[in-house]
Amino acid sequence: MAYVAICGDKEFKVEVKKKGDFLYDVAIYEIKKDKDESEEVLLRELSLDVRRHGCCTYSVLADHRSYEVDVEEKDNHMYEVLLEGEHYELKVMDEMKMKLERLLHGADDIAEGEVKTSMTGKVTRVFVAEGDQVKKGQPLVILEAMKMENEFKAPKDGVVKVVKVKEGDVVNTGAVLVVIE
Amino acid sequence: MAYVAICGDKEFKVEVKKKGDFLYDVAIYEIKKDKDESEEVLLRELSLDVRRHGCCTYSVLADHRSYEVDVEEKDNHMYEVLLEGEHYELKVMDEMKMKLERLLHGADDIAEGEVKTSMTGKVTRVFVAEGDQVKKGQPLVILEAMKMENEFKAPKDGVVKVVKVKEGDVVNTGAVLVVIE
Amino acid sequence: MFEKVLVANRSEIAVRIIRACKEMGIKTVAVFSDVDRDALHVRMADEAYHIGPPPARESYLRIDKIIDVAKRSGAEAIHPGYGFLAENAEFAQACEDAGIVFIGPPKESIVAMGSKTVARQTAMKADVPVIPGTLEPLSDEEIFQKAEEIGFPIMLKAVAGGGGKGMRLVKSREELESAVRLARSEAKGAFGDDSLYIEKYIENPRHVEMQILVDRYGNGIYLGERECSIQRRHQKVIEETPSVIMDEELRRRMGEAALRVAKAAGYYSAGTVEFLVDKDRNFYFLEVNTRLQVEHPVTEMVTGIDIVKEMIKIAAGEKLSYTQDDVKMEGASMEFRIYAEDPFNNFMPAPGKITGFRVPGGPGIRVDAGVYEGAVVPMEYDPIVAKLIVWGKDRKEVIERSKRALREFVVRGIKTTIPFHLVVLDDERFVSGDFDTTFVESVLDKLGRGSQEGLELALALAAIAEDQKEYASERVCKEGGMDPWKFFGRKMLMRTCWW
Amino acid sequence: MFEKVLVANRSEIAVRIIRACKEMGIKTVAVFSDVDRDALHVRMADEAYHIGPPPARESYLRIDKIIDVAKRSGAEAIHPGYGFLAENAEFAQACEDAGIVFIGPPKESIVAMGSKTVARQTAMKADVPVIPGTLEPLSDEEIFQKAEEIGFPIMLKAVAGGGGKGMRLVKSREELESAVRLARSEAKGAFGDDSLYIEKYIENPRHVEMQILVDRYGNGIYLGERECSIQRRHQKVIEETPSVIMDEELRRRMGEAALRVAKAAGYYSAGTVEFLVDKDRNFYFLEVNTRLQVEHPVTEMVTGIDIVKEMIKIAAGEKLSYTQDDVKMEGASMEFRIYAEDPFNNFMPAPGKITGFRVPGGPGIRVDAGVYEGAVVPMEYDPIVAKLIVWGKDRKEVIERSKRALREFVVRGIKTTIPFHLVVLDDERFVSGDFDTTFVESVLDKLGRGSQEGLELALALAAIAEDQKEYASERVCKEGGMDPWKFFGRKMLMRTCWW
Repeated sequence: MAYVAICGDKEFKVEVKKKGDFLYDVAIYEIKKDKDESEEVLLRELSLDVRRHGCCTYSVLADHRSYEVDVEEKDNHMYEVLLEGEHYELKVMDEMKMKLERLLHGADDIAEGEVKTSMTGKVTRVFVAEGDQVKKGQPLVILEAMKMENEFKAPKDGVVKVVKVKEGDVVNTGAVLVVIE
Repeated sequence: MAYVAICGDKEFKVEVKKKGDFLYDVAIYEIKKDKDESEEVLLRELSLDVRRHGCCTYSVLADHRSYEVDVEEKDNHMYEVLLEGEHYELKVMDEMKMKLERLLHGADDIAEGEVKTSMTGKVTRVFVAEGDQVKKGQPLVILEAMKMENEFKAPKDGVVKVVKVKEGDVVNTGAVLVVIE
Repeated sequence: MFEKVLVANRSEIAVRIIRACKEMGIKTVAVFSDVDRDALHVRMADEAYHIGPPPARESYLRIDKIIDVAKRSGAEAIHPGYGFLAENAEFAQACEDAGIVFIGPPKESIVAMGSKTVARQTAMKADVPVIPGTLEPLSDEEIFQKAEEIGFPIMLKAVAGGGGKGMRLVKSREELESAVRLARSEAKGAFGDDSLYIEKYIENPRHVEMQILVDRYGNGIYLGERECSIQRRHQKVIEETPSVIMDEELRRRMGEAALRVAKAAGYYSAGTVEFLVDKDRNFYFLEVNTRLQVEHPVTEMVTGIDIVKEMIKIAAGEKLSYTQDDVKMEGASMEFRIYAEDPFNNFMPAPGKITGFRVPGGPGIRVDAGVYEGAVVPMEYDPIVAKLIVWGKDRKEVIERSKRALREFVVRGIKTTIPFHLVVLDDERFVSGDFDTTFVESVLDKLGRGSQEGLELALALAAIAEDQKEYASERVCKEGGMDPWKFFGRKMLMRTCWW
Repeated sequence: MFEKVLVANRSEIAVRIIRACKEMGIKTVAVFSDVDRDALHVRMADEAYHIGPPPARESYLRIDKIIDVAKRSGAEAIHPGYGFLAENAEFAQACEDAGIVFIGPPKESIVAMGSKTVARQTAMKADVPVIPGTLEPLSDEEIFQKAEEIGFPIMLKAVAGGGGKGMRLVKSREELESAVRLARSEAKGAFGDDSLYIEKYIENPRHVEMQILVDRYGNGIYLGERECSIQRRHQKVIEETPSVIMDEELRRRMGEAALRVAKAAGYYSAGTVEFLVDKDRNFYFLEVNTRLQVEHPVTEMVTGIDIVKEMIKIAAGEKLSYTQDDVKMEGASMEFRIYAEDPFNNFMPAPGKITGFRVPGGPGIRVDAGVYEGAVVPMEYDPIVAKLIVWGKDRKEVIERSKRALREFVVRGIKTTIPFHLVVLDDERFVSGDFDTTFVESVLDKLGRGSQEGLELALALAAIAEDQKEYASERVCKEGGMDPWKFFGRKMLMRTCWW
């Protein structure tokens, strides 16, 4: 099977072939996009002996190199990988599904006016209401977690289209707080 | 529900009432058997707040006393309980089922001539064959595990009825090695 | 000695105190809020009492409830840990009123040292130098005015503060208004008191503190220094002893200065006197922490003295069993605070469920954890989930060992500061000892996302995990059977056969 | 220094050596048999090579395969750990022939000290007293004859032995024939050599050993003693330092005697000289262990010297970086061997899957484990799964801390010796230091099955677990749905709705 993997701003293709009970052949390509062109550059071919311990810990031998890797699916297709103190977050999806998803949702669904929270926390202050005029840098919402308060500010001048939270709400990482147009 | 629990040579009755999501009322009786009489002596009544962590670890509050207890079902109805370095092995069964089981199998199915292994190991020597005359204390089988060898001897004089293992076999704790009549 | 002690705290420090009590044959009583029924300190204590809703001010800061639990459980003494009620004189008074021993300093010392202004006056009287700045709590207007007088950069500090809460570096006039608002709000939330004062910001200082133990009979010893210059947002992240800038002579002078301050304040119990040390190794009194410190273990590692046990013995009226001559510092030690914070995202709080937890072992390793595999880290409290403390025969061995241990340390499910510590340990300046309290900011841009080899392996394994999931899922759809993978990965239960 | 080292061992000692190498910046190569693909040492090493089927003689004892892996992987040196090939001169020779450094003593010393008879002659030449007995390997007939001469009780010992394997106490003539057969068989299995000798059994002796480090240039130091009198079937179970019978003067005399033996044998590397000490504190040379010992950590805890690293440095040709004056013993330490054995069933081997594994933490605790939660302990090798090593400022603190730590230590799925250690720690004679190598036998009958309170709680919880299972199972039968408990408890999958 071929999988598309996204890590940070880079995209990869990973071909996985199961060769035996614990054996996998893997080929990793980086997908380099240049305007409308896209090129697959082979990074590495690996022959892996993979043993899974419990839900999420893998002992891997790659040509006698030994690795202990923790791989957990935190959200659908979103993987967190830990490896000797290193930490990676990856989105991995079957190539076909990824194409389908992109057809349905568009290539990248970044809505510029959405102010999202980068932390899980409790809303302690909301400074704006729908329809308010705001200036770039103006405080919109304060979130609190673990005794730290964080101010979320307007990313640009505009009008508040939606305020999705109220004081006392608990929000998770990635949730939209305010939309500005 | 009422359960019968056997620990060592003692027998208990444990009544379990679920009172809420995490709350149980438990009454423990020791069943004292004297000839054909049997008497239930109340040992303790407990009101427990029980939280299960993972498969087998329980945090228990009993009238503000706090305990961390590991309870694992090692075999059907056979429980291993660990508690601050203490260790218990219990057989626990629904009262009705226990009665049924005893009807089917008899009260205690100890076959005196069965030589059972008290360890998991590999059979390295078998000294007897079916039909052999053996004397009490005569070596029958040697098992090896973890570099220790253990000799299993005849518990009484008799004739070897069955030899259930051969050299090279791996046997688990409790398996019958030889039957002597 | 006490037969039963209530521990008025949670997480790793509550566990630390419970362990000390167990070793002394003392029964322990834990308290917990709604979100802490499953916390490790509850599991480990002999008794545990519920004291209210998650917000600290409705549970762990509720003096009345804690005193009530002490009475009901028959605890003769209360250890407050750090944070929460540890430096609250009102609490010490309430204990006294209830006939319960407060395991800490006398309330008069808490009051005196708790007000940094009084502490500074005390230090000056004890002939110990202090940093230029104002001493009194100030109104907003006074802050604006004084800041102009002293000149930027200045530090805003909470009068009741500690641990970086309510503390803000202000580099220019423009930042001041917003900084004051946030600092007051944080101070209010953390300590119930929004009073602020300001002082001159000394650039590139080193933060060095002296651990002391003083009994009720005036016998005092210092247990050497801790260097706490590796800070982020004025929150310590790595502490070590000995400090690379220290020698026997300076240690003796600072240790004796610390004991002078303690004596002037009528102090007993364990305590810490904080100093800033400038490039010329002049030291300035900063404040006294009238409590057990988060970083006390590094001192325990090099002196072999169990500070928590000594603190309990002092509270029980025992005489100090060590003299200054008994105190020997052997080797070196560092502490790494494992915070539930995301180092790749500006150290945002990262509460949540710990799905994997494997601690390092072997020589020179100590782990003081407040969590376990399966524990949920609530968002209501401090982000500290564990401390890794490492001992080695010298600083070099400590660094090598720490890298090894941090690579062994797996915390899955929440983000932690483990990758950050590894970046610090790889930095030349840290290894050579050439750093100050601004070090962390300068190293943040090195926080990469690992190696090429690691990335490739991560890609391969994530794809294999996805493949195993897909394969299992296919089987379910075909065979209508059970999906063993369904239990792994929270959201998979929602998956349909179509997808 | 080496760039890559092969570790020719498994379990906790392989992990220990890998950790030392990581801290020294040395890459590590692990080897594993069929049943060890999932072992911890394989997970932790930088590289890992399969070397054959489970029986040690087909894998971990296969010199040719191990040398081959060293060559293929480019390892410049091999650390043999303890057991297996650690004291095999043929292996040291094979390393030399292949141009690979053997991390241990010179092969001539292994040969000399490996034969206990030669070792005893060497000790006598070095003016160190030995125990009465025969020296040569004996035939069955000779054993029967000599036993009569010396008089029962006698000890049967394997010439190539160590660690209690092939060792038997024989109290009377009647037991002798069976004991000889079993001892020869065990010796053959463990060492490939069934030679036995006998010696007079000294009653109630204390087993005290001296750790030494000697470099290739004749510089040697002793790191103090270890008391190893807590033994079962001549297998050590608890070791400690310092020994309660020791004083500075006796330590110096035994340490110097140990170094004299080493010098007479042309020894270098880490090594241990074992002595028996009688009631009058006379000491008798027993043997030299020309390897790293299982119990080396207690010495590391009190001296702060990393013996494994020093051993590697000596092998790499470095000069000893310590003099005798640098060696200071601070505090006290004990090691508890956690064996996969059933203490309630005559310490029968208990291999199997470890379903739960939670290690203790906090001050003074070191855990050297060779397993993890989910690991399978195979039945082919030594039963040691982990070692708990505890440090305290004195023996009293060590005992209190050890109890606390052993109660925190949870190993579920297999039986272990943890409950046994707790019984020992509760024994008056152990606490007072009044014990000898016969202590364990005298304490075995105290191995109860816990307290009344514990039993009641166990009954309640097992019944609740059964209740939760029943409840879940009922739901399945009624609703035909999924049973979440099905995944817990191995045999439950076989359960039908009828039952």
